[in-house]
Amino acid sequence: MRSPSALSRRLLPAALVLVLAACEPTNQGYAPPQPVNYSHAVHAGGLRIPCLYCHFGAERGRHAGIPPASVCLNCHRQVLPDHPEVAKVRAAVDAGKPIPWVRIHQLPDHAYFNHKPHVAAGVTCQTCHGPVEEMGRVSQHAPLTMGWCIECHRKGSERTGAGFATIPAAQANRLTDCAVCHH
Amino acid sequence: MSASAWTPDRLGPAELWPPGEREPLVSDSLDHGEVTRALVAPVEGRPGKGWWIAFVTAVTVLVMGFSLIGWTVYKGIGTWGLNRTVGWGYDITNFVFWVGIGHAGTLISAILLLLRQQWRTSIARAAEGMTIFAVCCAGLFPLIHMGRPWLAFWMFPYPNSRGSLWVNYRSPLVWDVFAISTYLTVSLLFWYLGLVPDFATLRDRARGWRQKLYGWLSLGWDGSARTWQRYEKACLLLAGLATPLVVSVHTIVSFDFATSVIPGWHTTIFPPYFVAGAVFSGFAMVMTLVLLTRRLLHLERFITMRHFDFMAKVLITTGLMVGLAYATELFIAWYSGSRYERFTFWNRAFGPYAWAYWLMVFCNVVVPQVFWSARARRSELVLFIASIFVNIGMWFERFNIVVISLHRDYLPSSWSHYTPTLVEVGILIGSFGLFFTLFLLFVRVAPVVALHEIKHTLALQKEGAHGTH
Amino acid sequence: MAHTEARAPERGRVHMLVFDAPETTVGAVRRLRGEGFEVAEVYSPFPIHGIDDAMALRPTRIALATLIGGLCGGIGKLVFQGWVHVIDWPMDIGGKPDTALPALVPVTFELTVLIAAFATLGTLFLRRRLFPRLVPASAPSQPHPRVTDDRFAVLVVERDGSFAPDRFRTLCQALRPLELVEDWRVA
Amino acid sequence: MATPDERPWMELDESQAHPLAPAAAPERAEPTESDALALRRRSFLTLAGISASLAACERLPVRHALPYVVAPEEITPGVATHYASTCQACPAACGLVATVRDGRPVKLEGHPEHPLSGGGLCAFGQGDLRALYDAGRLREPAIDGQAASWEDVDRRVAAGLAELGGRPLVVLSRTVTSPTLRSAIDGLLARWGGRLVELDPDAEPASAALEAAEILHGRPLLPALEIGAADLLVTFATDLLGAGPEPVVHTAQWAARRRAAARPPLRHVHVEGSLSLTGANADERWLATAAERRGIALALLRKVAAASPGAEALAAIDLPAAAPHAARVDALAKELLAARGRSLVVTATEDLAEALAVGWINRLLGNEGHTLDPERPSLVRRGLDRDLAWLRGALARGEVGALLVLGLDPLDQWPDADAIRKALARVPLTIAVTDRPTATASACQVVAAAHHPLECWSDASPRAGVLSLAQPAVRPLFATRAPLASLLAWSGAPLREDREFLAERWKREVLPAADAAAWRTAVRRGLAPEGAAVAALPAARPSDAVAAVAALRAAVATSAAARPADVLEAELIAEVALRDGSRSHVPWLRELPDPLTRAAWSACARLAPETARSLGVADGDIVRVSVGARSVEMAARVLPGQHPRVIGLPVGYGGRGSGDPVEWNATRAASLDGSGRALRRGLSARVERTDRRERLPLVQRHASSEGRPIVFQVAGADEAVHGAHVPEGRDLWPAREPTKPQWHMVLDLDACTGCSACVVACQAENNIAVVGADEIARNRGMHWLRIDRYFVGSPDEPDVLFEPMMCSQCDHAPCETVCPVAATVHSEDGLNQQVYNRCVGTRYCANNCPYKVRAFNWFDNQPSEPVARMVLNPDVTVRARGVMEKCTFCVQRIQAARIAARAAGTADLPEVQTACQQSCPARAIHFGDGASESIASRRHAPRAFQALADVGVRPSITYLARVRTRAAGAPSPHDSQGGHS
Repeated sequence: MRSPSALSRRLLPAALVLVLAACEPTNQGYAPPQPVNYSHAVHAGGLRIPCLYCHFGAERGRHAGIPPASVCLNCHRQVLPDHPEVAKVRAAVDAGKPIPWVRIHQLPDHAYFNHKPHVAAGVTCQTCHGPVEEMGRVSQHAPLTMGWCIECHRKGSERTGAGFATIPAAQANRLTDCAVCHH
Repeated sequence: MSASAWTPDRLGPAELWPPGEREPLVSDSLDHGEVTRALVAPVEGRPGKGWWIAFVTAVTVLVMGFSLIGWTVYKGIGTWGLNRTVGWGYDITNFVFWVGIGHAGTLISAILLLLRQQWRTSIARAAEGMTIFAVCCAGLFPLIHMGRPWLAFWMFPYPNSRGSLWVNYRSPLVWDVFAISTYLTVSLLFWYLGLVPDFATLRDRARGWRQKLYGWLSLGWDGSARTWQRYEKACLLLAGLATPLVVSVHTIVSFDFATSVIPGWHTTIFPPYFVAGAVFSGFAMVMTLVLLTRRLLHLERFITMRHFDFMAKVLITTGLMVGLAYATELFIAWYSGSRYERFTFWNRAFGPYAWAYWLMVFCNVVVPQVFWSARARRSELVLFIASIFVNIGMWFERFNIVVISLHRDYLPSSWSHYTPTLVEVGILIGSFGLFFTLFLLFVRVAPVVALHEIKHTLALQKEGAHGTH
Repeated sequence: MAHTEARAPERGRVHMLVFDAPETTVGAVRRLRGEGFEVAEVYSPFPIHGIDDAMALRPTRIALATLIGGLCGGIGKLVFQGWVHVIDWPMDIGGKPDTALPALVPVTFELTVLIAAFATLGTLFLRRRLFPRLVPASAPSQPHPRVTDDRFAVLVVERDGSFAPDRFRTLCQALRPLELVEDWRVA
Repeated sequence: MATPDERPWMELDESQAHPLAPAAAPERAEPTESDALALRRRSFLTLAGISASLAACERLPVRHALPYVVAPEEITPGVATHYASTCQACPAACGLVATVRDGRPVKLEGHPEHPLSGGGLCAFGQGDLRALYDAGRLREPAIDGQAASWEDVDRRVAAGLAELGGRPLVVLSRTVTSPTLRSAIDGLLARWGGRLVELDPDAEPASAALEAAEILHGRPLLPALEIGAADLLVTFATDLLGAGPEPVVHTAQWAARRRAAARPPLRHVHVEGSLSLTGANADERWLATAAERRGIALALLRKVAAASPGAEALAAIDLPAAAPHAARVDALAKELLAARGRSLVVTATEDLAEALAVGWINRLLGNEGHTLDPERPSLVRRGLDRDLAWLRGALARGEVGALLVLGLDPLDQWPDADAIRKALARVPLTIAVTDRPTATASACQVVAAAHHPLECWSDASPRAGVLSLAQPAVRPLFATRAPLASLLAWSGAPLREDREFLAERWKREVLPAADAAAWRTAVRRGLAPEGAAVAALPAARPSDAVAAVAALRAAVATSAAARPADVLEAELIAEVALRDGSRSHVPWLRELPDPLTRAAWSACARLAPETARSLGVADGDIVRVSVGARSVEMAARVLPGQHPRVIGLPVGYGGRGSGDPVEWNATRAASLDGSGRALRRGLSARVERTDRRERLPLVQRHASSEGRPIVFQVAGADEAVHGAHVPEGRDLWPAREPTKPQWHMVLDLDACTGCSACVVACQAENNIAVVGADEIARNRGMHWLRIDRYFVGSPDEPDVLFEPMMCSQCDHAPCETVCPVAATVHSEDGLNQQVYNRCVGTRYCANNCPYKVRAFNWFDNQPSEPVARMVLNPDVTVRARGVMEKCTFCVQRIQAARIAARAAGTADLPEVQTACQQSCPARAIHFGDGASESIASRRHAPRAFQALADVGVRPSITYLARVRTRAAGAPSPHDSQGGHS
C-alpha cells in the first residue's frame, strides 16, 4: 500500500512547475558585452562625471538617451586619444556610423516611461539603475516589472521627503492611475 | 437514504398506477449478477456498428469545430459576425445553452437524490456525464470568445509581477469563472465518486491493462461496510452541496445579463427564470440522449418508459415555468413604464428577429403541452421530437436574450444587425461533436447506468415488495 | 479509529462467510453478533440497508469536515476579496465603493461549496485510504473477488481464545452461506 | 499645446541645412529595411513606439540602440517639436502647426494665430498628413514611363521648351494661392512665352460668380464674406460649412457669429436641391432645383430693387415675379430689407443671371463693405470657364506647344477625357507635376515627381492682405522635388532652390526689413508680419453700373431651357471627406463617413424618400444615372431632405489609384455646354434601377432618436431643454470624494456643423486603425469619435441634428464594473481608463455601454507598410488584435501636461486641448476641469443636457442643444425631438 507521502512526492514537483510557469521571469542581472568596453566605474565612479552630462536627455524628455559618440570625443580628443577603445569611438564618428550599443533596460512597449518627471521629482538614477558608478559592465539592476514600478508609485503618495515633495499632494495619489503609464 | 425504509408509494404519483398494476422501475426478474453482466457489456465488449458510426461522425464534427476555432484564434474574432453593437452572439448563446444543459445532471443526481426520487437511478449516471460534457462545451465558449484567449489565465487571481494586479471581483464574468469551474469540479467529483464502486466491479472482472486502468481508477475500493457507510454519507453531503451550487451557477450566469444596464438584460426575474430554463433544457437533452443510448446499448430493462414519463412531466412543468417567465417579462416591460424596456420587448416580438422569438415561444411553451397526454409521454417518437424542439427552443431563448437585446439598445444611432458567419455555425455544430464524442467514449469506459445503484434499487424494490405484503 | 478498524481482520484467525443476497447477509451478521462472535467487516457490491445497525457501526463524522471546509473556503475567499479591493489595490471601478459587499457574495459562495466538497472527498479518501494504485486493492483488503459483483462476504475474527470453533461451525451450517472459508488469510 | 513653451513653434535657421532628419535613428529604434522600399534611410526614424508584445516566459530579445553620432540641436528624442506652416491640401490655405516627433510629422493642427482659419483645420487638411506617408506616392521622376534622373528630366524639358517655335507653353493648375509659386510660373512663362490657365475641379461652381464679380467689381475675384457681420445669411446651394471653398474660415465665422450673445441671433436661410452640410445647419432650408433657385434669386432681386431707391434701372428689367416658395420669398425679401447692411446673400451657381442677381441684391442692400468685402477679395477660386474653353479649343486645334499640368488630374476630372487624351498626344511636350500617379501623369511624357506639400517651402495668400508661409516638416522621403524648384529649374532662374527663392522674394517684397531676423521670425510664426506687403492683385476696373445692369438684362434673357416636371436632375456634390477627390487615396478620408449619408468608402447617389419609392429603390440598390450619353452606376442612398427631383452624385470617388472598384469619377457625369463649360448642376438625368445591390458601408442605419432623451433642439438660446434632467441623489451607494481636476467636456451642438474635422483629428492623434469598406459595412468601424446624425420632423423636409458621440467617461461607468480583469477602471481625475495591454477582449464592456462608443479590434488592422506606419503617434499605444479601445479624452496630452507641471513645480496644469477640440473650426468643443468657470457655466446653461441622462451613468460630457431660429410665422412643425426612421 502506498502512503500519502508517495503521492506528494509525485504531485508536488508537478505543482511547483505549474507555479513557476505562472510567474514571469525578468531580465534582472542582464549584462551583455558592449561593442565598446566602456566603464561607468571609471567615468561616473572614479572621475565623478555627472550622469546627466552624457545622458542629457533624461532631464528633457522621455529618453535618457545613449550619448552621441561626439560627446565622448569632447574629452577624448585630448584625454587618452590613443586608447584602443577610444579609437573605436573615433572610428565611428569618422565613419558617421552609430555604435551598436546593446540595450539593457527594456520596458515593455505598452508602458510609457518618461525620464523627465522622475528626474524632476528627484528620483536618483541609482534608484532604478543601481550603483552604475561601480559597474564596469552595466547590468540591469532592477526587475523593471510593473510590480516594481508600482511599489515606488504607491509610496509616492506617502513620501514627503526629498524629491516627491515637488508633487502636489492632490496629484501624488494619482501615481497609481493606469493612464500614468499606459495610454 | 439507506437509513429510511423505502416504500413504493413514494415512487411517484401512485394514482396513475393503481395497486397491483404498478410498473416496476427496473425489471424485477434480474439478479445482481445479471445486472452486472448486462451493464458492463458495452464496456467490456467490442463496440457495435452503431457506436462506430456515431463515434466517427462525432469526431469528424469535432475536428471540424476545432479547426474553425483554430481559424478564429489565428485570424481574430472578426471571422465571426459580431460587430460594434452586438459584441456577443453565438458565442455566449452557446455558452448559456450548454451551461443550461449541464444543469439536469446535477439536478437529477443531487436534488432528486435528496428528494428520494428512486426513478432517478437509471438515468443519473448518464445525466451526470452529460452535465460534465455540457459544462466542458460551455467552458469552451467564454474561452474562445475572448479577443486574446491566450491570456485567459488572467481571469484567475494568481500572484503576479504586476504589483499583484488581481481580478475585478465585481465583474459577473469573474463570478462566472468561479461558478463554472466550481460547478465543473464538484460535478466531476460527484460523478467520479459514483463511478468508483463500478470501476472496482470492472477491475475485478478484468485482466491485463484494463485491470491496471480500473485498478487506478477505483482507488483500491473494497466495498466494506465501513467504506460504504462513509461513502453514502459523503454522497449525501455532496448532493447537499451540489443542490445550492446548481442553482447558483445559472443564477450567476444570469447575472452576466441581469447586472448590466442593457434593457432586456437588466431584469430581476433572470435568476429563477434561468434556473427553470436550465432544468427545462437539461431534461430535454437528457431525454434526447437517453432515448438514443437506451436503443444503442440495449438498456430497455433498466431505463423504462416510466422514466420517460417522469421526465416528460418535469418538462411540462418547467416549460410552463419558462412560459410564465416570458409572460412576466412582457408584463413588467409594459408595467415599468420605461421607454427602453417597452421598446426592447416590442422589438423582440415584432422586430427584425421576431421569427426567433416566436420560434422560442412555440418550442418552449407550445410543444411541451403535448405531454398532457399520457400516450405522448410513452411514445419514443413523440418524446424524441419534442425534446429536440425544446433543445432548439432553449437555444433560441438565449439567442433572443443575448442578440435581440443588444442589437437595438439605448442609442438608435448605434442600432445594428447580427448575422452569424459559417465559422460560428460550424463551431456550434463542433461543440455538439465534442459533446457526443465525450459521451460515446464515456459509454465505452464506464457503465452508463450505475451498477451499484441499480442493484441497490433492485434490493430495495424486493425488500419493499416483501414489506408491503 | 477507522484505521484500526480497517486493520482489525488481519489480527488473529479470520473466517469468511459468503452470501448472495443482502437480506441473508444482514441476518447472518445479526445472528453471529448475537451469538457473541465478532464480525470484523462485511463486504458488499452495494450498500446494504440495515448493516450499520447490525454491525453497530458508529455514525460517521464526515459532515464535520464538510462544515470546516466550507467555512474555511467561504471566509477565506471573502477576506481575500476584501483585501484585494480595499487594502492591496483599491480602485475606482464604476464609481462604486471599495467595500461593495454584495458583489463579493457570488465568489464567496462558490468557494464555500468548492472547498467544502474538496474537504468532504479528501476526508473520505484519506480516512478510507482510497488512492490511485496499480495493484488491485483486492489483494490486501478485499476478501472475495465477487464482492463487487454479486457476493456478500462477512468476516468473523477469532480473538482472545473466547472463540468457540464448534459453535461457530454449527451456526454457519444454520446460516447456509454459499461458501465458508475457515482461517481465511490475506493472499 | 502641451508644453508651456513661450516659443511654441520651432524656428529653422537658414544658416543650417535642414536639420529635421537626424543622421541616424535615436535609441529604441532599429535599422529598418527601408532600402527595399527605396526609402532613404536617413530620411526618417523608425517605428519607435510601435508596440511589439513580448512573450512572458522568455528573456527579452537582444535589441540594439543606435544613438546619434552627432546629435542635432533641435531634436530631443521622444520630445515633440512644433512647426508653424500652411496647409496646402486645398487653396483655402489654412494655418497649420505640424507636430514633429523624431523627425517625422505625426499630427497636423490648426494654427491658432492664423488670421482667417484661427486654429481649426478641416478633415481634408488633416488627411494630408496621411497622404505624406502614402505608399503609393511617386518616388522618382519618369520620362515616357521610365524612371529617370532629375538631370535627364531637366534636359528633356529644356530641350522641349527650346523647340516651342512660338506656340504657347500652357501651365494648367488649380487656383494658385502661393504668390511665390505664381511668380515662379510668371518667370517660366516670361522665359518661354505662354499662359497660365487656372481651374477649380470642385463640384461647386465658381466661374459664374467670378464673372459676376468682374462685372460688378471690376475684377474676377470673389468678394470675401464676413459672416460675422451679418444678422441674416441667405445662401444658395453653396456648401460654405461643408465642402465649400473655405470651410474652416466660414465655419469659424458662422459659429462665432452664432455664439455672439450680445447680438440678435444669426438667421440662416439656405436654398438647395441636394442636402448639404450647410443646409443641414441652416435655420431654414428651402428645397429648390437649379432653375428654381435662379427664379428665387431673381424674384428676391425684383422685390429688393422695388424697395430700393435708385434701382429703377434694375426694376425696369422684366424679372420673373412668380417663384417657388412665393410666400417665403416675400417674407424673406422683407427680412432682407430690414437687415440692410447686416445681411449677406451668397450663391454658387453656373447661371450668370443668378450670380449677378445675388451681387445686385448685396449691392442694393448696402452689404458691400460690411458683410462682403470686394476690396479684400478671396483668392481661393480663380478658375474661369472661358480660359478653360480657350485651352480646350487650343488643344483641339493643336496650337499648344507644351502643357505643364501642375497637380491637377484633368483626365480623371473632365467629362471629355477621351478627347483631351487624344489632344494631349499631339502636344510636343507634356509635363505632369504630381506626387501621385494620376491618369494625366500616365498620359504625359515627363512626370516630375513632386514633394508632398509637407516637404516643401511655400507660401499662400488665400485672401488679399493675408499671407502665410509653409515650411517643410520632414525631410523628403523619396527622390522627389518641390514643384517650385522644378519650375525654377525649367525657367532657368538664378535661384533654383525653393527655400532660397522663397526667402529672397519675401525679403524683397514682403518683409519690412530684408534681414535674416525678420525672416526667421516669419518662419517661426508661419505668418507674414502685420503690415507686410501683400500679394499683387489684378487691378480693378472702375465699376460700371450701366453695363452691370445691361449684363443682368442679357443674362436673364438667356433663360435656362424649361424642363418637364417629371424629369430628374442630377447635381454633382462634394463631400467633406473627399472634396474634389485629389486625396481619395487617403485611408483616413475614405473611412470618414459622410456626415449626412453616414456612408464611408462608397459613393452613393442620394435620393429623396419619395423618389426612391417611386423608383422602387432602397439603400444599397445599384442605380444607373444617365446624363446625356454618359451614365454611371452607383449605390442608392435614401436621404431625407433631398429635393424629390434632385439626385446628388458625389464627386471625388473612383480616382485612379484610389482603390475603388470602379475606376470612375462622378465629375465625368457632368456635361459640356456649347461653350465648353463643364456643367455640374441641373443636369437632366434618367435614373434606372438595376437588379444589383451593394452592402453599403454605413456607420449609422437608424436616423430617428425614437423620442429618447439623446439630442435636442430649442427655439432660442435661452430656452431650456425639457426632459433631459435627472433628479439628483438617487444613488444606492455613497459618492466618492472628487478630486481636482475632474475632466469634463461640453459639446455645443449649436456650433457643431458635423464637418467631421474632429473625427480625423482623433484618428490621427490616437492611431486609430482604418478597417475598410467591408468591415464598415459590418459595423466594425474603429472611430473613437463619431458624429451621429438624426433627422427630426417630416422625412421630406427634416431638420438635421448632429451629435458628436464619444466615450462619456461616465462617473458610474457600466463598462468598468463588468470587466473581469480590471482593464478599464476609473482614474482619480474622472477618466475612464482603458488599459490595452491588460484587455483580454471579452467585449462585455462594449455590450454594457449605453452609448456604444467602444471599438473592438476584430482583426489586426494597422497598416503593415513601414512608410504608412510612420504616421503613428509614438505617445499612443498601437492596439493589437483582440483588444477593446475607446476615446481617452486624449489622456496622453493630459499626461504630458501633468509632467510639464511637475517639471515646472506647479500644482496647476497647463491648459489641455484634446485633439478633437483643437481641430474644431467652430470651437464647439470645450474641455477642462468640470469645476472651472468655462466648463461649469456651460454645464449649467439652460441649453445643457446629457445624452441618456436617465440611464444614470453620469457622463462627463454635456451637450448644449441646437438653436434653430425660424422667422415669425414660418412653419415650425417640429417639436424638439422625435422623428422617423
